[in-house]
Amino acid sequence: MNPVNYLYLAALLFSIGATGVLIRRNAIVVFMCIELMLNACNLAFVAFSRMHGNLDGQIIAFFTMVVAAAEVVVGLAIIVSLFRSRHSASVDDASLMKL
Amino acid sequence: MSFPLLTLTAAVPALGAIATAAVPAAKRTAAKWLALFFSLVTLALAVVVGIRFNTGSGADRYQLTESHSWIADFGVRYELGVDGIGVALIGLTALLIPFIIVAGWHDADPQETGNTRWRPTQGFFALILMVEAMVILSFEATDVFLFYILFEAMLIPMYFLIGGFGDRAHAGSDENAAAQRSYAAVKFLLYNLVGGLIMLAAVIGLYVVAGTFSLSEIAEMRAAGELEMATNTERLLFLGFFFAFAVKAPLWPLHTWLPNAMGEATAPVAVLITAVVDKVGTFAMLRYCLQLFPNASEWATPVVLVLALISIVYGALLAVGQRDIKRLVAYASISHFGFIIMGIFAMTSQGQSGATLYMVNHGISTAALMLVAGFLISRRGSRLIADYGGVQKVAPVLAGTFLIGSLATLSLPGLAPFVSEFLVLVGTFARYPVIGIIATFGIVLGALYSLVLYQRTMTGPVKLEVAKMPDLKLRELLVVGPLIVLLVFLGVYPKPVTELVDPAVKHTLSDVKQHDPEPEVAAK
Amino acid sequence: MENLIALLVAAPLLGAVVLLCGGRRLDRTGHWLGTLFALGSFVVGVVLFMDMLGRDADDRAMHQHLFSWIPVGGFQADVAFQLDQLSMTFVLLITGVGSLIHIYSIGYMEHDERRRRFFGYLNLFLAAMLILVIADNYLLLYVGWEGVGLASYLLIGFWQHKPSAATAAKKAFLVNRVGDMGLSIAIMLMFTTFGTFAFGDVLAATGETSEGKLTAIGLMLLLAACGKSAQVPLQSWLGDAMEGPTPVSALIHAATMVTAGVYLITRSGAIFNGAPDAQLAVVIVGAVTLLFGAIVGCAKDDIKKALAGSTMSQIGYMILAAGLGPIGYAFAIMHLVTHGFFKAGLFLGAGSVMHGMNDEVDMRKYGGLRKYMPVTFATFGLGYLAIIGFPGLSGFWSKDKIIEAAFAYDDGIRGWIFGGVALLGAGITAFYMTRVMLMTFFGEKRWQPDAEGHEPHPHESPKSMTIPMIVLAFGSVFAGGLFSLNESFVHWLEPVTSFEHPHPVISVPAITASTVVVLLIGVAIAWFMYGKRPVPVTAPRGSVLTRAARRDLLQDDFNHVVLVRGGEHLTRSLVYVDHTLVDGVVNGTAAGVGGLSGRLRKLQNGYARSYAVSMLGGTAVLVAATLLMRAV
Amino acid sequence: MSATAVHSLWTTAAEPITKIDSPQIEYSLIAPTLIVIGAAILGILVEAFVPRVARYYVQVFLSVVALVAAFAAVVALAAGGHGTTESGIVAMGALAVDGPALFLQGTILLSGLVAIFTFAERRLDPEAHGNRVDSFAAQAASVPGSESEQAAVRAGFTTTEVFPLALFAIGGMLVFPSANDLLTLFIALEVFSLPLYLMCALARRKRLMSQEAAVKYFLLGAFSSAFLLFGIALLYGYAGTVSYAGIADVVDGTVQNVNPALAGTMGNDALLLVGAALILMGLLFKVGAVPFHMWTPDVYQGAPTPVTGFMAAATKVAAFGALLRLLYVVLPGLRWDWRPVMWGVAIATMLLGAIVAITQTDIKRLLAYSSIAHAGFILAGVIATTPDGISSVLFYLGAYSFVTIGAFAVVTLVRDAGGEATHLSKWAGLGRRSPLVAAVFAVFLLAFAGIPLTSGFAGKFAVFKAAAEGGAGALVVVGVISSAIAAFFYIRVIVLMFFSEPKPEGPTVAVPSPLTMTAIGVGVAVTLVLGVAPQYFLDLANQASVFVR
Repeated sequence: MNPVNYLYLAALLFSIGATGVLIRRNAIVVFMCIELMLNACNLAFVAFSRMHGNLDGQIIAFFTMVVAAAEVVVGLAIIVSLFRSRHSASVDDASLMKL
Repeated sequence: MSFPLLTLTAAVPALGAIATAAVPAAKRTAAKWLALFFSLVTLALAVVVGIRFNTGSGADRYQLTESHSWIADFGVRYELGVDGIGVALIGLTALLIPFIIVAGWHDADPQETGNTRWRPTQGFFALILMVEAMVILSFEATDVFLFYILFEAMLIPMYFLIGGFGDRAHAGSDENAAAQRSYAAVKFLLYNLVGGLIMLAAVIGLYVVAGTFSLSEIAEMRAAGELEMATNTERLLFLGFFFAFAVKAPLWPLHTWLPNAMGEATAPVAVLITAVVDKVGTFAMLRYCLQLFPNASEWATPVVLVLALISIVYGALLAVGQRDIKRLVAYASISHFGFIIMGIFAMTSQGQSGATLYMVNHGISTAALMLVAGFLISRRGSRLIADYGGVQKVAPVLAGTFLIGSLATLSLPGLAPFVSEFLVLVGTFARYPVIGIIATFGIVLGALYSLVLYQRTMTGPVKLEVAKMPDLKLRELLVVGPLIVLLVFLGVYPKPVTELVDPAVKHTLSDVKQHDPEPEVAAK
Repeated sequence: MENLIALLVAAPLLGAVVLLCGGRRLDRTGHWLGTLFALGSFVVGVVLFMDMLGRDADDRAMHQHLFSWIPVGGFQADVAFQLDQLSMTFVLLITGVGSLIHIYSIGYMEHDERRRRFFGYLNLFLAAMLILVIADNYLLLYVGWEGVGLASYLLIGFWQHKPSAATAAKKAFLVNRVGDMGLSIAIMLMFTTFGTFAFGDVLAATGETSEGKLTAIGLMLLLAACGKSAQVPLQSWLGDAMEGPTPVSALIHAATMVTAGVYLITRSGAIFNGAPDAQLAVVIVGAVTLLFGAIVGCAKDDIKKALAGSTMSQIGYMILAAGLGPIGYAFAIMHLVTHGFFKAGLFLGAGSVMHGMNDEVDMRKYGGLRKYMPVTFATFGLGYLAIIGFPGLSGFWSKDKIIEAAFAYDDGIRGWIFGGVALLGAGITAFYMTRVMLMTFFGEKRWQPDAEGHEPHPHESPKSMTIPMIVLAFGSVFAGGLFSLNESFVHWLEPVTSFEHPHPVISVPAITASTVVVLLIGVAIAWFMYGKRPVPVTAPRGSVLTRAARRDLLQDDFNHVVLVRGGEHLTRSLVYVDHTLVDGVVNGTAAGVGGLSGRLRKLQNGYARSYAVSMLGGTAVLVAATLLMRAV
Repeated sequence: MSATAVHSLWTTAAEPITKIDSPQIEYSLIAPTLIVIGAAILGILVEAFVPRVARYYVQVFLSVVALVAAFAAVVALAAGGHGTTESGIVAMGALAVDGPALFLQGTILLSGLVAIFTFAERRLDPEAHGNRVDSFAAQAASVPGSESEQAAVRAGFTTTEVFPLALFAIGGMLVFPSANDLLTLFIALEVFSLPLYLMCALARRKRLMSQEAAVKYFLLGAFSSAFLLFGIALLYGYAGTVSYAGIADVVDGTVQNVNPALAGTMGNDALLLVGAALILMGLLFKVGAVPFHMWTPDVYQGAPTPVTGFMAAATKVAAFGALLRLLYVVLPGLRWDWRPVMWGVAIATMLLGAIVAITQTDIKRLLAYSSIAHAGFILAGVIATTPDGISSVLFYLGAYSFVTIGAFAVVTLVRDAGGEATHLSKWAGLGRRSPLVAAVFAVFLLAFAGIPLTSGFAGKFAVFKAAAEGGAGALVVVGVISSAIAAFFYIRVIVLMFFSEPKPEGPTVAVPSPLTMTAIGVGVAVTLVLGVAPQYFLDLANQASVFVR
């Protein structure tokens, strides 16, 4: 199967993730959308790695997973603290600062 | 490396500023005397500069030069040197500052007491000295970048002087006055800053073209023909420079900041603005615009002359229409700056010598008129002409000095301004008869606003509010007297200044490749 | 000897400085000092005069070079004096009459607490006037020219507490400034044409340039002369100038300053000789003014204003004469001198009358004063006879010559016109002067107690005032005859002004005769109007012409409407423009940026998701742009 | 049947494993980074094992020592010529040690050190229950206003974790500008971003805003890094490698032994262009360029002021460093594509930053927008694509970072009951109350405004000069105009401080400890020195203006 299709898939996933970031209010969901984008990137890496026949892409994918994990740690910490102090995880509620 | 006289002349007031600022709050009077002392030392040094300067025909263009590497990366050197014009203006600056300080002796005494941190008096005099230092150095600089830096930097102390120490005699409530004052200060700063920034672009452009900022190097390059500027480049750069100077000068229609600034500032600061700082603008036109961009200057001459003409007439007419004494003087100054700029761009030795002389004379005459006006205002506590009348009967000396100031402003023969104004007119007429003739109307309008001012304030029945007005005190006489003597002296014997200026003017004219038009009938 | 010339100026100048800077401590002695300095200058003048007489006609001119004033490139102005016969004539007139009037003022200003300053100003005037007449170049002349303007400004406005005085002073200075404009332009023209403006060089080189240039210079000089000498169209200030103390009117606005214009034109004779058109203009101005002044003089009830009108008209004669060229210059100056005597005398007389009448100036409130103040009457009378040109008195000699010269303008119609005008002027002069005479000294007394109820007690003035009047009266009687003895005056001036005998269109005796007839007619009419019938205390409405004449032939109203009002509107609108337009543009820009800022600020709405949108959009643009760049 | 035969039925012999040669790391050359990261890890251990009372002191000591040591290492490397002649690629091509890298690392370390001082400041807030407290939350985990929070305050807890966090961030920032392949770039980005996200949330006062800032920063940051990553993926896809040199070769078409796959992707410029654009976007987000700037005002306002100062200074330095390397090392062959785009970005950034700042009423937001405008100015230098461009940007970053930290340090001093009084109206008449503080702040503002004799002017002149020489005259003009606009609001603050009457219930100016004083003092000193005699540092920047490839 032509690896290019995987790229299309990756692009699709990435776009879905980005759209999700834009349209979803719940901070957690937004965050998951971002994770989805990261995974789309991973897919792209792997696909390219296969096309070029070298392992760099796959290794990068592993790195990305680690980074994503780290982001989860930090992100959840922040979001949860926000949730606890506001009793809402809506990103739109967090708009004290504007203009 | 000879003795750095020029650096010293600029350094003394700077040190004075620091010293004055350092005086503790309680020792207010000490600060005043300290400032006066330093300003006098500066004056002495300026005199030395004048003596050491050689006006002989074979003498160098720039003398007492100093040159040190500064920011090699920007092609910037710390280069000083003076020509006759510089000497004259340094003299003017150093001369006026002591009078300004004495005149403003009590202007900055703090109203609220107890606040030991707040030291307005010290600040006031320190700022004045700081301005003096920067102005003098800007007259000495022979490096475009160095000049630009000072040209910009001097705005800051001026800004604080205008905004921080407003005229106590204002119309309306305190907040209102504070608002007007900071409006004036901000207007002053923004106008000049915008001008300066546009100049910055041109300065960078100049570097891209010439690769150096040193006047001497640029002159050499031009002489060797290595400095080729595309016509449009030169014109753009010229405009960049000229714009900044025209704002500073100020030239119509960039003038509107001056009346606000002079109106809101205390009289001594107003003098500092118009008699000292603004001269940097006209000086720079003469030195930088003409010298760096001769062809563009020639190209721009017609427009500039017309603008100058408009300034002359327009400023005079608006002066007639003013209700505020200080604003009136401001518009009068705008008219006079029109004459100066016209003289510079007439491109004749009479015009340019006249213009330089005009800078000096206008400085002295405005100082005389404005400071007396300040004394008057401080007595009555109002700037409105309508609030005065019949002062001449109760305070004849004040009125007399005021009259002499007005007569100087309308450039009466026998007083200094006449010489310069006539030279400018002749110089302009010689090359541009029509413009010269129209400009001559300026002398009628000048008489109009000066005499109207005098009539409305000094003559007529004595107004109740001025009935108790005391005449000039000794301190005030000490300020005005010498200025008037100078006005008369320079009116009768301007030769020292003209001799000082002549060689420099010749150099400038040769920069722009111009010669005085020959008279139709060869004089025998 | 030459070195004395500077002393002429130095003495009164020193006097002015001392008196004005001396402060109150000089109040007691100030007037004596001032007079002393004036007399000193006069003495120097006389000494120089004697010396000058001692030499033969052609090397009488003396020069004194003090120092180089404004040396800039080709522009070389010196402070240097030149004393030739013409200047000398003026020096004597100025210092002589000046000294007399100083003496007169001692009495006249006795009760004024600012007398010291008055004398200071008078000295200042003398100094300036002397600079004017002995300068050896036009620029220095210009200094004197404006100097006398300043002095007259200060003296007209001497009673500054009176708004009318202050206004009159300002007006005088401004109108003069318009004239000065002409002078400065003339000097510029000279500089560009001849490269110099020293009398010697310019006047010698007139032959080498075009007539057009000379005409231009001439017209500019004429403009200057009009301003200083109150000639149409710049005459309006002279009437108001009478706000000044009477001695001032006598010295400055009758005898000396106002004649400076005549001096200027005579001095520049060489230029005018080369420019016939300019000369014609001069003659026309002179002719018009002499009628104008005369007519105005007929209608005024204010004695000083009436005399002012007459001054205007007499100077008209001089200007006319000066415009006639070599045939006229000498007579212009001669009339100037004689006029200096009798007009000064008349003014001093008027002053003396006012002095006795509580400063009343309205002639309708005089009447029959001759028995109260005989000396004044006598001297005034002699002056009167002199001015109307009564045969044998000064005025007759000088004016008659001018009329002859006027008829000699050319042997065509112009000669007739100008001659006729001059002749007519003589008649009108006789009329209005007789009117003044009658209304003041004849008829029955018409004065009533004023508001506070004290009736004026007319009385003769003190010696210090009468003596100068007597001296001037002598002058007015004999000067003319003296000058005309085998044309001594003409020959005296000839080296400077050159002289040709006029050839009038009709014979000289005929002219003389007709002059006499005309003046008799004038006197007669006046007698019928003001001598036989009693003079009404309140002025009758009078004919249109009379009313116009009372208002200076509406010329002031014109100025008021056109210049003053117009100017006010102009300045007011300009102030508005400056505020709204010039300033508005800048403030508008500032406001615009501010508004833009306010609007852009709204984008920062605080919602993280909209930020994300902008990021995404930005990215899209970035990508699109990059691809596009490659595409193009 | 033999065993082999049997074997061969269901097994096949794999190829003998070729041994992987272990990577060799030039530890001495990357010492600065290692020191800082190591100290950070130590810091975590300190949190774990050192008693609470001592932690603060240990942490401060540790971080200061680490940063000083790291800086010393940088200086040593520079002295060893690694900035110029000896510069090279290290750690298996992961990192570059060259002039720009060392210069920026030095800048980051110094500003980091100064920032640590402001972190450690404990005299500004009034003592809570007898404990000196800094500007960080007593216990970040506790809900604002809750019991537990008060308990934490009473117990005198402080979040000493900020120090190791800061060290991690600094470590990441050290790597960022010297990263020599895209993977390292990405990792470094995350390593310094994640701690910053956390630090934003740690404010002691106004915690809601602080947390909001953290969330916004985190979400948007993660969002952007996702784009960055995708861009990396595309570039990798295009060039088949993530090493800068490799990609550059492919872009320039000077690559050897092209295998068919590479040949296939090389032809596809879309991969290259889109990838490059996405990576650019990621970096522009970090430098706060329009239109990726919108996080800046909110985060700057919400974060604890010392953190804001640190972010504003160090992040910009690191991000611009990376941007420079990317554009000058990887994509020079592409400059005809990215220059116009960057032009647009620069212009938009300069103008928008200046214009929007005019109407700001909060001093921190004001400074945020001013930092946006400054990003625009620096971009003008970046676009020059000349050696002068590099050096001018380096110089500007050095000058700018200290002014920024100093300015924010001053902001921490002006306080009222509710903590820092950041609303402009509260600053009215400050010049009367405490002329010195006002004067210092005025100096910083004038430097921001680029008034001559301040470092701001020297920097601005440098970048504009570079831009003009690089043929971007128009940018200079726009820059000049926007600095004119910008001047307006800096002046406004000065007017407020000096020319308007002080309010009766105005804020007080706290007297700081030597720490903050040092921070401010350094700021002033650098501002004036770089303003009056910048030559030495310009030379430094010039020497450091050569990238290694």
